[in-house]
Amino acid sequence: MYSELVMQHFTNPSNVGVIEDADGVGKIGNPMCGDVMEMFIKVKDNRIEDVKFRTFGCGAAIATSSIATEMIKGKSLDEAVQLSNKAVAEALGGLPAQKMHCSNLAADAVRAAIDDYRSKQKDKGDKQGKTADP
Amino acid sequence: MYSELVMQHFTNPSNVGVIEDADGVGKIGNPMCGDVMEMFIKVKDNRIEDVKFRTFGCGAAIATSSIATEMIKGKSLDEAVQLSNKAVAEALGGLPAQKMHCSNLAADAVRAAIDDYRSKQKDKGDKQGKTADP
Amino acid sequence: MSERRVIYLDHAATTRVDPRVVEAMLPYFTERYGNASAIYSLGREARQALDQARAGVAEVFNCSPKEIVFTSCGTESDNLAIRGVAWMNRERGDHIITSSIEHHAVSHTCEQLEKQFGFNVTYVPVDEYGRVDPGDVEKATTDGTVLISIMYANNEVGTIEPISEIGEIARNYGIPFHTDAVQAAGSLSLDVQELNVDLLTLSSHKFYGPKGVGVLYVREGLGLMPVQTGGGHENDLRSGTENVPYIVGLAKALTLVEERREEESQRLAALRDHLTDGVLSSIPHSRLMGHPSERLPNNANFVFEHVEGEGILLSLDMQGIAASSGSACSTGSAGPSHVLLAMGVQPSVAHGSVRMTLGRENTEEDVDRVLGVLPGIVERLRALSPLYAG
Amino acid sequence: MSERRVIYLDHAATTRVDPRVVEAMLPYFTERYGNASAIYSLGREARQALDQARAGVAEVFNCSPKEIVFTSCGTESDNLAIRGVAWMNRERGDHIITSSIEHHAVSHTCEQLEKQFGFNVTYVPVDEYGRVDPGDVEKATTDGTVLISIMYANNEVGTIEPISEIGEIARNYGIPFHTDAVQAAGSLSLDVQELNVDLLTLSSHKFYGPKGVGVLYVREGLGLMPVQTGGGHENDLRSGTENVPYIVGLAKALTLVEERREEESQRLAALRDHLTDGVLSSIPHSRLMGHPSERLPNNANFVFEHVEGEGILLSLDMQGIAASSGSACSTGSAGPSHVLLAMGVQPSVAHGSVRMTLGRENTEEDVDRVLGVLPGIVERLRALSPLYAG
Ligand SMILES: Cc1ncc(COP(=O)(O)O)c(C=O)c1O
Ligand SMILES: Cc1ncc(COP(=O)(O)O)c(C=O)c1O
Repeated sequence: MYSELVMQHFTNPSNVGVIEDADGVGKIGNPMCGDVMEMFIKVKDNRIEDVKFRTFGCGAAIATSSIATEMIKGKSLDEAVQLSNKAVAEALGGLPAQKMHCSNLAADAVRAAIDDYRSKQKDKGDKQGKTADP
Repeated sequence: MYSELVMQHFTNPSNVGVIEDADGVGKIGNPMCGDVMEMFIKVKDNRIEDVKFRTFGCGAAIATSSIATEMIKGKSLDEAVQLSNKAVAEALGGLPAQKMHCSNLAADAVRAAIDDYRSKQKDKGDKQGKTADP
Repeated sequence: MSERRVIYLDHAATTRVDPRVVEAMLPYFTERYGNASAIYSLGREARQALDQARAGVAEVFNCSPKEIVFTSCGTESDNLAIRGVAWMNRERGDHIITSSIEHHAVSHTCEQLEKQFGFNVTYVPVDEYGRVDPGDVEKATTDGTVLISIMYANNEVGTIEPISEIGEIARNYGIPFHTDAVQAAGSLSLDVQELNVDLLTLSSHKFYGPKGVGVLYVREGLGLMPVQTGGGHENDLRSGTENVPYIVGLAKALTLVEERREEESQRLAALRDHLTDGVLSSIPHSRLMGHPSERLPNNANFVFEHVEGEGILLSLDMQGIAASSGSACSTGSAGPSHVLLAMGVQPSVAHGSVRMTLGRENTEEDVDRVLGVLPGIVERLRALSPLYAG
Repeated sequence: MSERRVIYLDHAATTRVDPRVVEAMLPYFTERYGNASAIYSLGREARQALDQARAGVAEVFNCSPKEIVFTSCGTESDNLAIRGVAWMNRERGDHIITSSIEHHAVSHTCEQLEKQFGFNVTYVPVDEYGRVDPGDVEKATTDGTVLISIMYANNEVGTIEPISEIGEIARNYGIPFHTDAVQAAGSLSLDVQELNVDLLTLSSHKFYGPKGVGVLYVREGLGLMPVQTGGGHENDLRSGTENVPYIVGLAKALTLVEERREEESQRLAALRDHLTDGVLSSIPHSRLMGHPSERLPNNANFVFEHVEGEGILLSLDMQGIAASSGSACSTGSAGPSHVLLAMGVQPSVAHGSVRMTLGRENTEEDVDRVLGVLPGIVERLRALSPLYAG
């Protein structure tokens, strides 16, 4: 069913955990449907300096979360925000068809975390009378 | 499917053939349905002195014809006319269910032959001003 | 992965074919391969084998061989029972009663009758243990009810339903009663007279027979419209050249499990209790699903809160342990089990269900190995889970 | 009866399973016995086996694996094709076109749709050789025609139908086209692109695979309503736990016959011609039924006037020769073959039909033995027959 790479990420996921003082947090899914993903990012110079995740979901959900964190770590926000669910699945060597739409949400979580960071920056900027990164 | 006795009668049927100067001839069935039976009898002193048959039909049709001729040979007409299709099937050790009604016509043929004999006698009697056996 | 023997704990999904069953089937592939409808000796041999198999199954069911219809699987038997009775009685009524925890072979067939053929279906509820209340079935009956179908034992949580009582109600109202007994074979009595059923479904691969052959018991006199039409096989109820090897295999397998049914059920129940006690005592926030006592001897179904079942299964598989999460159907739907939801379990909790169903080859050692690895697996996945407060 | 080898001449009824097929199936009973829907390695192994089998069949059909649906037999494939398309399109139309010489799996299914579900069916006639005229099919089309189903080769008389031409007509009118190709496997090309078919039925036991497994090819995009509902297997078109051993066996058997199809067809046609010439020249009042050239290489069907077929079969059986009389179905109906009647044969003559279908193990010696005994058998039965002037 799952590729070897999916199983590796499921068994030994990278970047598991919580960043207590995260600059952005993305949370998507809902437990009724069976998949919940939390993505925490630290941003420095518009780059993702650190990222961690927690996932409730099937093997694919855990593996996509794990590889997505690897794919964005060190990337600029502009690059990271363009990560697509499709690219994540491809990086894993593909996912079973029935897993494609329900458990392949990591890129969405990344985007949510970046959005969260940006809107916080905007809030800060607004408060400080400065604009956040455009 | 068929009992051994059926197969014996099919393989070596008794009393096959035609009696050219038969006293009674019974013919039943029709080739459209797949079973035609001809029964020829010679009668003496109200007994069936000789009997022969010809049958177009399945194994059961041939076997029932054969055993029916054995069962009536030497019997009085009154006895023979009472032969039933059921008794014929029983004498063969039973027949497959789907063969019971379509291929189990020998007793009917016997009755037809006896009827033929009796109506001929009646004709003769009428012509001679005598009654046939009552 | 190490080369040790796999611990197979998914006997409700399917079973290993008994080697004695394989042996019984083998001659019918290459030696006695005749078509059972044929008149020559190869055909008659095949017919005899079918007759014997039919008689063997009838003995276990305590019914007449004429009342046995061989099909291609449990799903087909369920379909034939439900669609066959429904279509036959369209003029008389359009109402069917079933439960909310049936296998999809029953529930999806009822749904098709609703959506495509204008029937009305009542899905009677179950309690928190998955039990149907016979009173609810009685209340649901109407003048137009043409069929009641309630399963004998549930495939996910193992709960046993009060079939004999429901059967009595059905009989009082003159309504045909079908039970899906697929999970009961080998564990519970299949005496159709005691059970008060008119139709009963079995599937061979759940009792150490091959996949792809089933039985439907049809009480004499009950009218069914065939759902697979053709050459008129199986008393005109199920056309298609008879699968002689598998029918022989089904009968052999059924006879074999029936012989050791009571002893084996006791043995499995003891093993199952050992498993349940071990899991519940060593893993926090775990619960047993299904009825505490009225359940199949080989079924244990747990939920582990805050984790998803699939991750547990994958982790168990890596340890050479085969278990399942709810029904082993291939819908690929990600929704939680309709059975657990019907029992009132929260969807988020239902996602964490793991079913372990024991069988003939399982030993206490197997259970101990599961108990050795399962707590660690759940712990690791909980550490990954945003729902777990720790 | 002597102990010599049975001469099996009923390959159209069923075939001996190829020992290589048995070997391919065996591991899936006791070793790789997993449920193909399961996530653990035993389940994945089973899934892989199914995928491979599907790919193998798709290669023979020249189609995509997604278009292959495994079923429990030829009858089920025919039922799914016909009922599935008919139900799916009830709103669009209620007319079906088929021929008057179809197997009962097709004809009785059409009749049920007529009698129980309000469809109208046109049964196009055949000529004296059993051939359908594509022009008749075209004439029968209406705006409400939702399906055309014409068999590829007839099971009784072996006549091959002009499928590709009928398929072209169907395509021009936008009507789905099904063909029952059960008798064609191993003899004719099964390339669904060349054949212009949208649905194609096969049954494994006609080509040295096991009884009880079939295939339906379903062209991508064609809508079907499932006729067996449940867990959603086979792309939701055919629910029921997959019969892994048999599906593996079917694919193996199909690959094996396909490999030797042309050579073997030539060999069988030569044998068949030897048989036909021998019979017609040595037995008076005998005739070959079916098309003289457009027929399956292994089929010979004779009528012997003034005798009934069964007697000939019983007599042949006593000589260790297995043959059949028309269709090997188990209806137990005594009526003469609907195929011969449709070809205009007199009922009384049709009763005398004997079908001999050759196969892989038959040799010229076998044919000579038949030619040695058959004239005597016919003669003896004619002497018993009141219809024979002799
Ligand atoms: C032409 C044809 N169609 C369909 C079938 C039915 O196949 P099965 O016996 O596998 O159901 C047969 C053989 O029985 C056949 O010859
Ligand atoms: C309760 C129940 N009913 C029906 C079925 C269907 O049986 P089959 O897979 O043989 O079609 C199953 C198992 O899959 C089952 O557990």
